[in-house]
Parts: sequence; C-alpha cells; structure tokens
Amino acid sequence: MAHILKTDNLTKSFGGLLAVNNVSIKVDEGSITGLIGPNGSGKTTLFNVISGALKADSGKTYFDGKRIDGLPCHLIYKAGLVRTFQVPRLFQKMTVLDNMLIAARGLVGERLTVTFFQSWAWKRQEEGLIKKALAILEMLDLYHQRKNLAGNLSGGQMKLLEMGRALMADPKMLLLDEPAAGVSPLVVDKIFEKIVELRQSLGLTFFIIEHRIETLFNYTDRVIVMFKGQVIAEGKGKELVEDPKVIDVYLGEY
Amino acid sequence: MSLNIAQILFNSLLTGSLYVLAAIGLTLTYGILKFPNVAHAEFITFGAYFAYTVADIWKLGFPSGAAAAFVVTGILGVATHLFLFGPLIKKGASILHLTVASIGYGIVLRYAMQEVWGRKDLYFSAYYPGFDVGPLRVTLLWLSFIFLAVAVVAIFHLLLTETKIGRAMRATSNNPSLAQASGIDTKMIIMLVWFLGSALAGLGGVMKASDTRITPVLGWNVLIMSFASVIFGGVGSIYGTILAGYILGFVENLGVIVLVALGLSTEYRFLLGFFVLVCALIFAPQGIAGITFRSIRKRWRAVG
Amino acid sequence: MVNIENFILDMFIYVGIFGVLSISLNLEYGFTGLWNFGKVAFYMIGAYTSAIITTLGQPFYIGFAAGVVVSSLAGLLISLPALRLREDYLGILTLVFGEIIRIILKNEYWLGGPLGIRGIPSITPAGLDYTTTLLVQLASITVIAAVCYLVAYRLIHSPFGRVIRGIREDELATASLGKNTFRYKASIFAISSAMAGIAGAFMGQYVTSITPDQFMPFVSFTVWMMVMLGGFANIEGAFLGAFLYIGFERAARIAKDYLLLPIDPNNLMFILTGLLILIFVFLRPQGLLKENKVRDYKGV
Amino acid sequence: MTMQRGSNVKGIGTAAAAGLAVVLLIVGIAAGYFAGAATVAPVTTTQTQTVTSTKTVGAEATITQTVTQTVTQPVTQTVTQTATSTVTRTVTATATAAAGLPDKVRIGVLLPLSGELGAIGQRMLYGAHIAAKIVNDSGGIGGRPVQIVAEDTAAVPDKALDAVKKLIEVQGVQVIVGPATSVEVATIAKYLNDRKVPAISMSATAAALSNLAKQYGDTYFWRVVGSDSIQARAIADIMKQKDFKRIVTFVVSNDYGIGMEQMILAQPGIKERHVLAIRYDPTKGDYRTELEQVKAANPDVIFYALWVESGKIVFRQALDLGLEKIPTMGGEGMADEAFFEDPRAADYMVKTGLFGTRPTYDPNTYSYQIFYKMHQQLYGAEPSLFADYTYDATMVAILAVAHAGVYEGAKIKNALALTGQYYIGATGMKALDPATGDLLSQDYLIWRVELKDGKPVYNFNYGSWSLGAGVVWK
Repeated sequence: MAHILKTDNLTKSFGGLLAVNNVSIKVDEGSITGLIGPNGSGKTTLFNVISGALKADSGKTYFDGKRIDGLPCHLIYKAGLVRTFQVPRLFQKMTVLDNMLIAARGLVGERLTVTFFQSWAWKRQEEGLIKKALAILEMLDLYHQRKNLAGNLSGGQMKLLEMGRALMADPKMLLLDEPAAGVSPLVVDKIFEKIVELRQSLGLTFFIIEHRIETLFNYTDRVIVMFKGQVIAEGKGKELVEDPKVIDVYLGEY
Repeated sequence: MSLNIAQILFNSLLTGSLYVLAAIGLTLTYGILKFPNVAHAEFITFGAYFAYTVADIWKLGFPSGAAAAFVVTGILGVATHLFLFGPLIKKGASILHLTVASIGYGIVLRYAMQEVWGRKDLYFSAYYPGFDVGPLRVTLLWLSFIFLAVAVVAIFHLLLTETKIGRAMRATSNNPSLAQASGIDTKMIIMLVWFLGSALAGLGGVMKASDTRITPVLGWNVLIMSFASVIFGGVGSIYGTILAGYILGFVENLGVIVLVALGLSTEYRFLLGFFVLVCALIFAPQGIAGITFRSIRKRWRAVG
Repeated sequence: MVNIENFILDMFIYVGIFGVLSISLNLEYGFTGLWNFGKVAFYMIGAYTSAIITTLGQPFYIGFAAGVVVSSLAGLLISLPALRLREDYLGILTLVFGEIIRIILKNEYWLGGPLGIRGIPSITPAGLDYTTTLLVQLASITVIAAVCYLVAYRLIHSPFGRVIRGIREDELATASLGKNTFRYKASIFAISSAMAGIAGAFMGQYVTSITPDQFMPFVSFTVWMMVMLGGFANIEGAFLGAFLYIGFERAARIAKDYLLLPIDPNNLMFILTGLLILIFVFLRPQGLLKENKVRDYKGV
Repeated sequence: MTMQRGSNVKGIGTAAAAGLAVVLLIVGIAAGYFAGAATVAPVTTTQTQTVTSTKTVGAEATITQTVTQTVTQPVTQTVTQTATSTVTRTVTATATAAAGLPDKVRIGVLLPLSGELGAIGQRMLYGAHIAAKIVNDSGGIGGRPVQIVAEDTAAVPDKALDAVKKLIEVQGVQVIVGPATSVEVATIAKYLNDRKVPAISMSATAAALSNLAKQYGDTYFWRVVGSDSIQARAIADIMKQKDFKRIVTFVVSNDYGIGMEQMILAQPGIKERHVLAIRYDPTKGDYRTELEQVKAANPDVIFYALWVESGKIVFRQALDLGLEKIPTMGGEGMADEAFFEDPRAADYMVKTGLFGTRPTYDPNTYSYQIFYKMHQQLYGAEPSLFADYTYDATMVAILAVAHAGVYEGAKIKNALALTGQYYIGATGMKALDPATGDLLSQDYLIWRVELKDGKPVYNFNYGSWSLGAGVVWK
C-alpha cells in the first residue's frame, strides 16, 4: 500500500519547549490510523503542523506525493487533506446546513463576479450541494437539525457536524482530532462504525487522535504512540499493549 | 548656536516619563482583561481635576493633591470594575463589547467632569522656576516628573519580582485560568490591578496638568500615545511598556527636529511615533519584549 | 417662515449618507469581524478625491468614480499589512490611519489646507428652489444607498457571505476548509471602503465644502454606534441605526429649547449618548435587529 | 478684550439710560440713513468720516459723542480723494412700529458653547445678550422685542451645519450672528446662500473667506472683524520697520495659525528674512523641543500666532527653557488678559516685551463704554476676547433688520452693506464691503505687554498702523 501521508523529521517548538521533535510517520492510503499519547505529548501540535495551522520549524511533509509543508491551510485543503478540531470549531451563528455548504469544494458563488452578476449560477450549483449535504446529515442523524444554529447543538452533535463538514469537502484523507470526545459511550461506537463504513464506501484515509484506547484498538489498522513530542512506538493495537515503552509512559498512567 | 542635544534628550525623557505613567495602568488591565480600556483617558483627566480640587480649591497644597488624586482615581478604577466591567465580563461580553462599553463609559465620565468642573481651563497655582544644570535647563517640576516615573518603575520592579502578590499578578497576566487553578485569588489581583493602574493614570494626569493645563480632553490627548506605548511594549508587559514609552518619547522629540527641518507641521510628530508602532506591529507583534533577531527575520519573510 | 420639511429632508439625506457608512462598517465588522475604527479615513478620501476632481471641472460622475476607486485602493493598501494583525491592533491601526490622512490634508495647502476645499460643484442644477434641491439630493442618495444595499445584499446572501461569516466566527476553521481568508478580508475591505468613498463623495457635493475638521475620529465612533443600535450583521439595521442616531441628535437639538434643565444640555446629550451605549451593551449587545441569514432554504 | 478702566463719559445716571441712548442712536442713524442716503458718497474710495451724535436722554443729561473714523478700502491703495462729511443729528425718543416685522425678532447666534472653544464661546455669547438687552430695554425694534436664539456648534463644522439648519428651517431665523471659526464659515456658506440668510461672523478672520461671495454669487457671509490679509500686511511692515533679519514664526497648526504664517510669508521682503517656521499641535502640551529648535535658529524675533489655551503653555515652557532674551511679536489673539492667568506666561510676555497688532478701537469711546458697563453689570466680569465683536455683530444684525423693515433674509442682507457704514460699534466703525462682506477698513494699533505697578498690563498706545500712514510709534 502506498503512503498517502509522510512526514520527515518534523520539528516544532514553542519558546524552549519542543512540542514536536523529529517526527517521521507514514500513513497508508485507505487505512484508519490512530495517534495516542498522554496529554501534552504533541499530538494536536502534529496535526496543526500537518494541516498548515502552524508552520514547522524544520522537516518536510508529503501528501499524495506532493510536498505540503509551509503551505497555508487553504492550499492543504485543496490537496485533499481535511481536518477537524479537538474542540469543535463550528460557525456557531450559522445554520447546520450553512456549516455544511461552506465546506464544499469549487463553489462558484465565492467569486465576486458570480456573486454580483450571476446569482443563478451559484444557486443552481447549490441545489446539488444541498442534496449532498442533507444526505450526509441524514447519515449522521442531524437531518432534523438542518435549519438550527450550530451553536445550539449538543456537544456530541457538534462533533458529528464537524465530521460531516469535513466529509462535505470530498477529502482524500481526514485528520480527526478526538472525534468522540465528550460524547456518550453509546455514540462513540456509532461514530467509529461510521468511520469504518466511510472508509469502505468512499475509500477515505483516516488519521485519528483518540483517548479511548480500547475503542481505537478495535477500529484502527495501526496506532502511533507519541510521548514528549517524539514517536516512541507504532504498530497494531495488540503489539503495542505489550510494548514496555508504551506501558511505561502511557498505559501505566491508566 | 547649534542645537542643544543634551536638552533634547532630556525633553525626550520628560515626554517618555509621562507616557510611562499613563501607559502602565493601561497595559496592566489590557494584559489581564484583554480589552483596550478607552476610558483610561478619563481616569487621567479625573486625576488632574481631583488634584486641582484638593490642592487649589481646598488649598491643601500640590503634594497632598497629587497623593489624593492617586488614591481616589485608584478607587474610581476599582468601582469601574465592580460596577461595569466585572458584571459585563460575567455576562460573557466579547472583547469588542467591552471596548465599546469603555468608549461609552468614557463619554459619560468626560461630560460629567465637564459639568462638574466647567469647560474653562484650570491651572495649578504651584510654581516651579527653571534653573541651569550644566547645559541643561530644568525645573523642579520636570525633575520630579522623571524622578516619579523612575520611582514607579523601581517600585513595580520590586513588587513584581520580590513579593508574592507581584508574582501572582504576573501569573494572572500570563494565564488567568491557570493562575486561578493554582490557588491565586485572581479576583483580588484583578482588583489590585485596577487600583494601581487607575491610580497611576491619575498621577500621570496630575503631572501632565501641572506641566500644561487641566481640560476635559487632557486624557484623550495622551491616550493614543499611551496605546502606542502599550502595544509597542507588548500588551501586559510592564518592562516592555516602560521601554516603549521612553523610545516613543525619544522618537517624537527627534522627529520634531526632522519635521521642522523639512518645513512640516510638528503635528506630524505623533505620526512618527506611530510609524515606529506600525513597524513594530508588523515585525514584532508581541511587542519589543518579544523581539529577537530571528523573529524579525521571520516576520520579514512572512511579509515580503 | 418655518420650513420644518427642509429640516426633515436634510435629516434623511444624512440618514442615507450614514446608512451607507453603516452598511460598509457592518460588512467589515458585522459580517467579517474586522475592527475598523478608521471608517472616517475612507469617507474622507472619497470626499477629497471627488472634490478635487470636480472642482477641476470634471463632471460629478467622474469625481464619484474616482472617489470610489481611490478609497477602495486605499482600503486595499491598508489591508495588506493590517489584516495580518490581531483584531484590536487592527482597530487601533485603522484609527490612526484616519488621523494620518486628516493631518496630511490639513497641513498640505495644495490639498486645501486647514480650510479645505470650497465651491465643490453640486449635482443639482442651479436655480432650483431649496426644497426641490433637497428632494433631488435625497433621490440621489437614495439611489446610491439602494445600490450599496443591493451590493451588500448580494454579498451576504451568497456563498461569499457564508465565507466571511465563517472568518468572523473562526478564521482558522475557515482556512482549514480551503478558503483563502486573506483574499476575502481584503476584498471586503476594498468593497466597504469603496462604499465609504461614495458616501464621502456625495457628502462633499451636497455640502459643497469639505474641511479636515469634518473628519475627526468621532465620526468613526458615530458609525459604530449606529451599527450597534441597528444590529450587528444586519444591513437593514444599518439604516435603522443611522435613522435612530441622527434622529436622536436632531430631536435633542430641538427638545432642548423646550426643556429647562439644571444641567448643560450639550453635556446632557453626550452623557445620554454614553449611557445609551452602556445600556445596549448590557441589555441588547447584538443590537435591535437580528443577524441576516445567508439563505432561507425554502422547501428544504 | 481688555480695555482701560477709566471712563470719560460723564453724566450717565443709570445703565438703562445709557442703553436707551444707544438704541436711540441706532434708530436715529437708521432714520438718518433713509433721509440722507443720497448724500453719502459710495464707499469705493478712501474716506474719512466724522460722525457726531447729540441726543437727549430724559431729563437727566445730554450726551454728545464724536467719533472720527477713517474708512479705507484696501483695494484702492493710492488715496485719490478724501471726502469728509459730518453728520449731526438730534434724536428724539419716538419709536414707530415696523409693520413688516414679526412679534419677536429672532437673531440666531452660532457659537462654540462646548468643545475646545466652549469656554470662550460661552463668554462671547454675553455680547449677543447685551446687545439684545440694550435694544429691548428701550422697546425693541419698533416695538418688537429682539430674541437671541443661540445654538452650539462645538466649533465642529458638521455641528455648525446642523445648528444653522435648525435655526433656519425649524425656527425660521432670517439673520445669523456667527459662526466663530473660519472652518465653520467655509462649511455653512453654501447653505446660507441657498437659503438666502445672511450670517455675520465676529471672529472668522481667514483671508480666503473673502472669496466666498464670488464663489457662490452673492454675499451672505459678512464679518465685523478684519481679514488676516490686512493684519499680515501690518505685521510685515512692522517687521521690516524694526529691521528684523532672522524671523522665526511659531504658529498653531490650524486655519488661524497656518493662515497667518502663509499670509505673512506672502508679503514682499519677508521670505528672505524668515529662518524657521514651526507649526505646533495645540493638543500636545509639550513644546520643549520645538522651542529648543527656535533657540538653535538664533532668531532676532519670534512671531507667535496662537490661541490663549495652548499659547499659555508655549509661553510657560519658553520661559522655563530660558528663551526670554529673544524679542517676541504676536497677532491679535494674544492681546487677551487671559494670558495673565498663568504668572509664568505673563512673566515671559513681560520679559520679552511681547508686542503685536490688534484692530484699533478706542475703549474710551462712548460705544465701548456702553458695552463695557452693561457687561460689568450683567456678568460682573471683564469682557473676554471677542465678546465685544459678538456684541457688534449682533448690533449690526439688529440694525439691518431695522433697516430692512421686514424679517426676510435677502432684504436684511441688502440692508447690511448700508447699515454697517453708520454703525459705530464698541470695536469701532463697521463699514462693510457689499462685494465681499468684509470689513472695508481696519486700522491696527500696536500693543505691548508692560509692567505697571508690578502687574502685567497691555499698553495699547505703543504704536499704530494704517494703510496710509504705515507704522507709527508713540
């Protein structure tokens, strides 16, 4: 299997603190890969660096064969890499449907000339997009909320909507930062089942940060473990449980 | 006769001292509460008017006027927090709403002061003759200006580094929620910050007024340069603000020479200060406290 | 010889001018979240550009067009460094930008100097009686305001409007969804500066005289108050806010003749304005009208 | 403005009598004008006019006033003809009701009652009220009382525009006194022309305002104060006469200061003597480095054009910095006793022997005494800067209404040109040029700050300047 995402000695520091230290990882195309590590081990920072929210101090990132480090967020999105956030960053004063539509690719209505002089063009385009958005919302059990403001959703629904929003963007790969945080245990499994389902139906690649190790081990192909900014282990769930390094720094705390 | 450079440096020190006094309070509240308090200008004005009332209407003398202004303006600041900004923050007002509220509050205060003290300019009757020290022409007032600013700087330095309360203040400024989690009574600290910040503004107002005149727009005229010092120095950074205040004072006074040589109005002097500020914003948005050579190079690349 | 209708017509002309300014600020702050405390700068640039060109003998439409283009370019120019800044720094920087422009205009004699430019040709033909003149002017500003309203309407009820709202809510999330946020912010700055420019150009020919003192920072604050009254992110509210504020100001000027107060009426008016702001911040921070929706999605 | 205290008018028992007298004088002059309009030479050449008025006031006293006034039109510099006419009238107290006037004659007043100039504006308003009281105490204009309607402009152009619109549209005012600053005038001038309502300013001195009439096709802006262009000439003449070779100008950065600087530099022979120009920001309150620059330029005179508020600070800091050895000059704005409120500023003015120009008028005249006494009586204070000019502007407005006989802006405007020639105001003869609305002539006295009994005073007898005679030292 080809590697869709590859990092080469990525490093990012804040002041004196090395949040990401020489991280080199590979993610297989079409896989579900997990990323774990105790709090402050640099997982979210790694996501931020990969997705362009932060600029790496050094190192390279390749996505789909192209170098993407140093590119701004919106160009990384264009390449097909879309992310979600640990705390959902929804547009709270916009409706659920608007939150979905904003993520769509190639919206002609975002061009000023079209906005002013060809409103029929974007309206026609959006008819199709609305259908697609509603289908995703239905799948995520958010259809009934479609006209509500995103700010009025519950925490779990926000998580789902954020994932839906990412799906709306037709990504090749999704970076999910704790997609099941703050969600009731019943829903957690549902979310991960959806992820597996999506991988099968759309052929997406997932790279997921998750705290619930059991869940992660059940649904992922491979798991990467970070500690103090460095990758200390990677492999299949069961192998990792037996890895003394992992037990030491991470599982030991549990 | 050529230009007396020593005197111009001394003038810069004077200009800078005022900015420092006016700006320290601003940087404290800006740093902790994250919004620019525009009504700070009115604290400056209020200090001047109150000192005038004590010194020249009640005839208790200039020093006691200044002291009273320090205390009472401080109390005004605390009251402002208790009755206005505190409740607003509790209601979850955004930074913008706090800023707009401070504009509205400033308008109320300014015109209330105008109603109480009238529009006519007032003057302190205290008189300080000038004398020569080497190449310098100084007055006791100017010296006390500089002395006061230096004293405030020194006291703040000791307060921040040597006392428990000072460390708590710094911690609160850096990260209020973390400070609260680690057992610091942030409410008390914020109150203290309001008191000190406003009291210093009042003192700055007394100084500015004793050098010039007392008018309802006294503080407003100082405010923009105070903001410049705060941002240039890095919001919340007291040392940065002090340094920035003196740098801006220096740039301004040097600028006057350049402007006059070019035949331009010295009204442009405030633009020179701002030119420095804008460069600072672009190349070192954390203020001079956060400047390193690398950060400058990085910003330069980002802009270029 | 009382002509109260003239006073009211004149008031509505100003409601139009400030309504356009409020729309432009609403686009910047209400929809995009950009703090612009220097609205007056672009108003001033529009007014001066148009005034200089029309006093040189060019017809008014060339002056208006030039005013729009120059202030729009100025908006674009300032946005290049400014939009990279934190929101409150952006506010302070734009505030200072306005002061810089004003001080330059005041000190440069070839740009009018402290007394500004007089004798700007009016768009109304000479010889009309005053009320008719006002009606013509009111009709013109109505057309201008309607065009600006339409531009804003199209902008905010479109995918473009969705993106700028996204930038306001969460810039990083918007960028992560593939939007070049800088380009959007710069476009909004240019468009709203153009609107402020045409408001200025219109005001110049209406008063036929402009002076730097007309463009103090307080004008920007006034526009903020109007937007705040009418409602953030609501383009109809922009006009409502302008109407309420200007109406309040004019009514207060008349009312003070009939009230005997122990307090100076001018002070009182400012104190009331300040209190009004505080009351709104406390009780209705979002303003009178609710935010405009992107779309209604009828039938969905 | 300041004045010498001693009164030379004897025999006036009460202020009310004095007020009555002035009104009678005014009405009499008005009547006299219509009677003798044909005999008055048109004001196109230089003329010297002596007006002697004698009137009887009740049984108490008989007052004779003689005012000699030289009226010089600045455009014709070469004096070709001098006509002297003496008008003597005896006025009796008969007031005839003017049929064309409303029940109350409203005089609109635009002044900065708040803002930076708020303090001075409030005191200028006294002048307008005094004029109204004097006229009303003696029965108003033909039995119709005068009412002052004041509006605040805060010296902000937009507010001035709002205020004037309210006066004209809502209250139907047909004649306006003010506004105070040139910037406000420039902003409202077109509107005044549109509405055909004349405004008479008491203190807008910018030279550029003389073009307004040409620009808008009609004269709806008038002023009872001389344009800066005449004063600049006087100042330049004095500078040359004193043979200053290194001149520094130190002006406030607004229309008054910059305008003054530009006008003086435009006078022949000044540019080459000028070594340094400083325009300062009045809100700054910190002029030490500017003054240091002045010191370094080593001038033999500093010319100041500044207003009292920031001016006091400049003078105080100049003294503190040891600039008291450089002689100083100033414009009319500095002949204001408010400067002496600050002992250090006063000290500086005395030490440098500050002298300057001011429109001439004799505080000993009967007209000034009327105003002065009334001011003392009503407000218990010395008249402040421009209160007297406000008084004159209001009187001219009232007179013009009386002349016109109807309360209608266009007619009042037409009456203004003629009214001015016959009105001898507190601040002198107010002959107005119908083509520009400007004061036709303005002579200047040269004042100097001196020490008298240990107190700083203005010596208004230091010298004088007029177009014909040039600089004369006394």
